[in-house]
Amino acid sequence: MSLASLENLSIRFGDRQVLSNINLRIEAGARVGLVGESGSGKSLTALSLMNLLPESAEASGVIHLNFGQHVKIDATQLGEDLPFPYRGAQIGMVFQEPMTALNPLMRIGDQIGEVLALHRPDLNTKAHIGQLLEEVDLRADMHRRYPHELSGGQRQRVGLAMALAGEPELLIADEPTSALDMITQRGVIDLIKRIASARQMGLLFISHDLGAVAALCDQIYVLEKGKLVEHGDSQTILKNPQQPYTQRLVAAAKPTKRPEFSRPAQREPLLEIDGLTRQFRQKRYFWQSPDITTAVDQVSFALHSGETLGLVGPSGCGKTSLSRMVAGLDSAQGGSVQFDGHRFGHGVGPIPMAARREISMVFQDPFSSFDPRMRMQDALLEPLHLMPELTTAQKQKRVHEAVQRVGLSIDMLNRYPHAFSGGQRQRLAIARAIVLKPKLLILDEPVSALDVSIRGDVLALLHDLQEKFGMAYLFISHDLDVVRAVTDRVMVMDHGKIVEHGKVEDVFDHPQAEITKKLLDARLTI
Amino acid sequence: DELRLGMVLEPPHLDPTAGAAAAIDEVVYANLFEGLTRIDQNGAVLPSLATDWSISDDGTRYEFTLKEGVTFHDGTSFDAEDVKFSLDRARAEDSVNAQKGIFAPITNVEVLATNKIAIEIANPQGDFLFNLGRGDAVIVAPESAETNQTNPVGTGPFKFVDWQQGSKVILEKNPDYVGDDVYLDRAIFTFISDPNAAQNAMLAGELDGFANFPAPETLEIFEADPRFNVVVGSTEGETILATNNKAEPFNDLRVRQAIAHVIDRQAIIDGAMFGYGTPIGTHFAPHHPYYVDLLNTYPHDVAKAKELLAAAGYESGFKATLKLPPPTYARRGGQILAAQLREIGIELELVNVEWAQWLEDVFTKKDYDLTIVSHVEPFDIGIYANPDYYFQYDNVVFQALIEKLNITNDEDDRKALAAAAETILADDAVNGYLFQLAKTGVWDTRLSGMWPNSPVEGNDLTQVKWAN
Amino acid sequence: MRMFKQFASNFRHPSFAIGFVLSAVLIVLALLSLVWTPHPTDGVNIAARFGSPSLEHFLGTDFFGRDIFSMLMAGALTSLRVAVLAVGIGMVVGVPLGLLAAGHGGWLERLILRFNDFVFAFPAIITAIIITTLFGPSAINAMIAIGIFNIPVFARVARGGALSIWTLDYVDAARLSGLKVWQISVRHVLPNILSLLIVQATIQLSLGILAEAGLSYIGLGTQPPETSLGLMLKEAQSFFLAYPMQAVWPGLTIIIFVMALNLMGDGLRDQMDPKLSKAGGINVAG
Amino acid sequence: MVGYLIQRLLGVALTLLVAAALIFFLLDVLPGDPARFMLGINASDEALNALRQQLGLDQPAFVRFGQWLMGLFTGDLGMSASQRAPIAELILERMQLSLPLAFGALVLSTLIGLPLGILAAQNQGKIGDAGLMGLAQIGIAIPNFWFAMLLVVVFAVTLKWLPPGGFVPWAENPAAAFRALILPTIALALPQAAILARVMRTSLVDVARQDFIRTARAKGLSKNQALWRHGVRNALLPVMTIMGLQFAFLIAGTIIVENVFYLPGLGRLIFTAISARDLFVVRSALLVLVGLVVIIMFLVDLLYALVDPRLKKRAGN
Ligand SMILES: Nc1ncnc2c1ncn2[C@@H]1O[C@H](COP(=O)(O)OP(=O)(O)OP(=O)(O)O)[C@@H](O)[C@H]1O
Ligand SMILES: Nc1ncnc2c1ncn2[C@@H]1O[C@H](COP(=O)(O)OP(=O)(O)OP(=O)(O)O)[C@@H](O)[C@H]1O
Ligand SMILES: [Mg+2]
Ligand SMILES: [Mg+2]
Ligand code: NI
Repeated sequence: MSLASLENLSIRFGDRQVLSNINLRIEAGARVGLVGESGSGKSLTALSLMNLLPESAEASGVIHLNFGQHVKIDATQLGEDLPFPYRGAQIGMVFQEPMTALNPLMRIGDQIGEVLALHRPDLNTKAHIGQLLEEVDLRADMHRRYPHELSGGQRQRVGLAMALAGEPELLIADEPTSALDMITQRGVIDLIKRIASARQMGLLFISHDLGAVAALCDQIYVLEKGKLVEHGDSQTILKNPQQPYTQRLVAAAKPTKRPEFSRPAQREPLLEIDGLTRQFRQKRYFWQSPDITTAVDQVSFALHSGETLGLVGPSGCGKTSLSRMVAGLDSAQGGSVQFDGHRFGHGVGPIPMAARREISMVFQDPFSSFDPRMRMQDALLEPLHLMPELTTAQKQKRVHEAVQRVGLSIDMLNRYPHAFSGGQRQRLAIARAIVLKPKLLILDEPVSALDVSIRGDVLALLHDLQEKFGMAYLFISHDLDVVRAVTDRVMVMDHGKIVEHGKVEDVFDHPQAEITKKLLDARLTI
Repeated sequence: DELRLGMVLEPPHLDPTAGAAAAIDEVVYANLFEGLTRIDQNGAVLPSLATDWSISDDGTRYEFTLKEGVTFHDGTSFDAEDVKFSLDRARAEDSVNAQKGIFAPITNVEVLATNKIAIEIANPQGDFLFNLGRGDAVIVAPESAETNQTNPVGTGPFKFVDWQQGSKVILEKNPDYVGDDVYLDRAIFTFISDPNAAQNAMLAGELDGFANFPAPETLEIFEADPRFNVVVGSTEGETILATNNKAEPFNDLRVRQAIAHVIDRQAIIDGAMFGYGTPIGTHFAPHHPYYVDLLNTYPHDVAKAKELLAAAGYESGFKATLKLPPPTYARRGGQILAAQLREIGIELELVNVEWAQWLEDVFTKKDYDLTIVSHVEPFDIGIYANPDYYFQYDNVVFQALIEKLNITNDEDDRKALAAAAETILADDAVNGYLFQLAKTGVWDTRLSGMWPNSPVEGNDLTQVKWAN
Repeated sequence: MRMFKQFASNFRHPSFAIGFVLSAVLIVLALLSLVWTPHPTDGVNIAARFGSPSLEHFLGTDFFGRDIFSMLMAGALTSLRVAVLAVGIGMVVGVPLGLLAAGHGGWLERLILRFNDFVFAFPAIITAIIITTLFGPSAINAMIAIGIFNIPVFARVARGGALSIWTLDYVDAARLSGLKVWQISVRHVLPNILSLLIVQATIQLSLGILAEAGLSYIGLGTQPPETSLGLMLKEAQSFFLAYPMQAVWPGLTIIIFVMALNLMGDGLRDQMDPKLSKAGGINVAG
Repeated sequence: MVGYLIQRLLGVALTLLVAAALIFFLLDVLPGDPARFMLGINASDEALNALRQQLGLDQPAFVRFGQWLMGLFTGDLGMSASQRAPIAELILERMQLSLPLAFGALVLSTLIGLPLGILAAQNQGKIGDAGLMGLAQIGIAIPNFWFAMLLVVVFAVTLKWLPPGGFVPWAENPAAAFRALILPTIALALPQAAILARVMRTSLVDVARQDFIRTARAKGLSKNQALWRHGVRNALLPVMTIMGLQFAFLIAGTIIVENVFYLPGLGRLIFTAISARDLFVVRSALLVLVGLVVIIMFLVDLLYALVDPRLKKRAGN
């Protein structure tokens, strides 16, 4: 008898069917992965096992639970009124957002103690709480801390400790690592794996990241738009995906290197950065000396036309800060930028208009990069402010060219942003970046927010554009596989400093710096 | 026995010899402080601290005999020196007495004995004894004169107990009073400015009465309530549409006459005062024996008014401002008046002003066209003889008449002179004469001895008592 | 078209629909009083006072014999005018301040925040007392006093909304396009916080009507012969026991007006992007 | 924490200083002569000048501002021009009414508003919620003076349970003083309670959607348990800010309600002083009101920092 299973589970919101006929079983001690794109219904599946579905959800089907004794639950009965003693006791759950999943006003020790008080009052002691904290690789004396005094990874460990406190037989983890950076993510996944096997728990692990699932689970279920498309042993599925959807997922998880193209040789670099420094100072009271975070510390590098330079590093190392200075969005506290005959930076002055039109940027989040109240047409025209010499018709023409370049049709331009999908928006963001025909394009995590299946297309588009226009790319990403696939050279950044710099193959194959090794180790490949 | 009496305004302080506010007198007059004479509820002069007096033949020297055995509430004794001190203080150069004019004619005050005093005045004065009976002329002691504002010490049948600022003043029977005993043991004056709150307080039984209830519109309720008596008396308040006789176009008699023709007094009394008030045709109190009925000098006649206005060159009317001080009679009356004057094309811009501003702009600077105000001084027709008074009415004939009146003692002559003066004012339509302000008292039916009229400002409680 | 559809979609929200219809009726009646009322409001007819409802005066007549319904129309107009202009003052001064604070940051932002706190310490009634002491009471004073209090309210909402907009990438994209801070504030920030401001404006409008009533009641607001709902209520208070309906009509009108505006504001708020609505909206009464 | 305190206290002091300057100089340019008003219309010029000198009106404005500021510290605010009593004493006397009234209303509105708001949030979308929020809508829309009047008519005039107004000093008869404040406090508190109930409901509904409530439920807490143990405290944070702001309105409300109940509070003091053109009293009393508001807002900030560990941290704990 399996620990828990779903039989023909369907969920509707009003007349919108979001899950249909899901069958899924979790054996005692088995580690089961559930993958699928955003919105495919992964979380709802997990929540139905916890009887925590939103009130407006209408479920049908059967849920079997077997903790010592077999219980059959009619899914239509799910809801607040259904007696459900398993939550926190036999079933523990960890949620995605470490930042918001803990009560900000309560010490973490007390939050863990609350579970014990509910389910294991005999164990509700400081010592036991300390033990739980240690089990998830935290120090026992951290129990007095408040959530905001912990890093994201630490918070996620607290969430795990809370889920474990009731000594559950089944642990559900809904994307517990997606909000964490690579290195931390790896740590948490290893921790879950270790604990699950040590405690002999059943595990339902939810992720959109095939790599993470592969690292952790022995069985995989694949969800597409509320339907189960494939399931089975993880090695089998990863090696030999049957369904086209699964195949796409697997393919996207292993980006392939694009072919080289010829570039005119040049001596003068397009961009030359010299000792660029950015500090954030936070002064609380006027008599205090300020807290200084050095986000970018004496960074120097050069970039030639037509070249792609990768920038990697752990979260918070200063990648975005650096790129914003290069784009002239932020002013530097030290050092300067030499770009295509213009100089700006500390002690030189702000970015000149002439340089501004040669540098563009594509942002990470396609949803926030367009003003929701502005038609695409106007949004794309906006950069052409920098070219007052063009007539309205010429500007229009430029916009149309750019849109066609990114593979979209001109008649879409009358729409507002909300009428586009994420992938389309990112294409439009790229279109906006190239209407000026810039010489340098800064790409800050341009594909991280996109579903894996779309990533490949956008990367291919970027590659094509570079080939046509010969732009230089400064490509920021935390995904080392992507970086390896698209860049020529790579810089590794840590604590504001460039710690390693070289041809991408050299750096990745023979890492020198400690952080590079860590980053490479943390990779979850399938 | 205790009496809880409501008042609209709280006195700024309690010294009647140092302030114009009527609220001061309404608490202390005749109760706490006494003068040489006192005024009874019909306006007659009676002995008080002076038991009797004699007047020289030429009318310039008064000799008073004082009551004996009287002490002030602080225990100090009362004698002629106190009288001399009080009168000299009131007429001194730096006096802050609000009615310095009363004392202006005094040339000398002389102590004849501890219980005898003589006062000499420059010219004979018909109303001198009356004036000595007013609140501004009460006798104070040198020991306490400076502190009377917060801790009044007088000779009256009640003494001061407590003043809860913003709320109430408490008086208590003076056991050492020489004279007729009063019936009440305590009197509490509670200050309620909001008419609605006043009404609620009465209905809820928190108060025994209001000597002058602030909202005539609510009297209907009290009249229907068997617990209360509504007593309508008269005051000395002539409510007039004061007119700036020097300002264009009011310097034209025909314009003033036109206004007089178009004023519908009864509508104003009904609309503003809910029927309480007596129409007047000149600046004189109807209850006064000298009063002449001049209501029909300019009868209500819109056509005539238009004619007069046209004759003055204002066929299509004109615009003017009407400044209105806070009392209801002014604010409501102003609206009604504006509607009436509109009939002949006079468009009034209503400007609401606070008293302080009224005093400054209208009274002092004479910067106004029209205003509505009640002149509450008794027998104050003499103000029209002052060309600098804010009416700016300058009539030599009238001035001579008043001069004569002031020095005339013979009752019949005085009456004739007053009648002539009244008629001149009515004919000249110096101001619009509207109505005599009524005193609308509301009090518990079991109370007796409350004054229905108020010939002087004050609430004389000496005769007030509860039935059984 | 899109605007209209968006607007129409609000009607699916019942409280918005009710609030909108009621407010619209009241506002139209108030505006109508500019050109027409069933009976003149400046006429005084003492003989006809306290008339009970009839075909001619369907809410009866007041203590001057004026038609109550006409008075309500005119009174609502004054109340509305005070409230609208007060909101206008608040928005015209407050919104730019808020945008400036969010866009500029640094010392300027701190200064504006200080200023906000400072003005918050002066409830409308205190400002009204000061202004009245200086210039005497009038509806304009009430309007200015309420308006001054509205300034920090709108500055706060605008800044809160603008701050959340400034973190978005499209603002950076606009900066890359060479737009200056004020251009971004006008082109991108303002349109995106507009719905937030409109919601706050409806709420402040309702509060303005209440505040005007309170100020008129203690004599700091509208003065006769002008009329406003608050003043009518005040004047009717002393007839309450004898003629209760005199106070009921203006009282009801105020309650309905305020509730209608509030319901409309709530409905709008519910329809809005929840992230934005949390940014700075405050709901305080005057 | 101490640093934060000092910073905020300096802010409060600065605010008060600016407020004092604003009030002083605004009222100083006022038209109207207190001396003439006090002495009445027949006063002579000499008497006027004498009084002006006595009141210090002949000194330059800056000197008088300085003196006034000093007076604020020493408690010597000078004499009331119209009432001839120390202003500080007048104000203190009125505070024995205004303070209990404002604070009483704050406490009462909290005691009523918060539980109702929580109740409504718990029943979100159900009949109870709709009913409570409908009531709250009415509560917010009723002009408070009108509500006060209805209370008087019902409970004082008709039922005679409570006095229709007036006040007895605490020292004289504490029970009567308390009784006198019941109706005014209710009149002030109920509309405020309606606002608080709404704010509390909105805030709690917001919090209920947050992840940590779901976490709490995953621990095995029921929906209501989770709301009570984790939701309410978090929801209180934004409510506290509103309560701080509301206090300003309670102060304003006392001025209005004092009128209905003829209570000798600060508002009445100010109005009498204004009609007497007694600006010395007006400015000091106004500053006291503003000071109260500023101090309450400061206390709310402080409380906020105490309740929210994130702020305590930021405050340099
Ligand atoms: N409370 C709700 N009301 C209406 N629709 C909902 C609700 N919760 C989820 N949905 C819809 O149900 C579908 C599945 O949601 P679910 O949260 O399970 O997706 P997911 O696979 O977990 O996605 P993600 O990777 O983004 O977390 C989505 O289309 C979502 O919009
Ligand atoms: N506006 C700011 N004020 C204060 N500190 C900041 C600010 N922006 C960034 N920082 C700090 O500077 C450091 C570098 O931040 P940055 O955003 O450049 O990192 P990143 O490498 O882009 O990280 P991620 O991979 O998470 O995007 C971090 O410690 C961050 O907290
Ligand atoms: Mg999910
Ligand atoms: Mg970044
Ligand atoms: Ni359209």
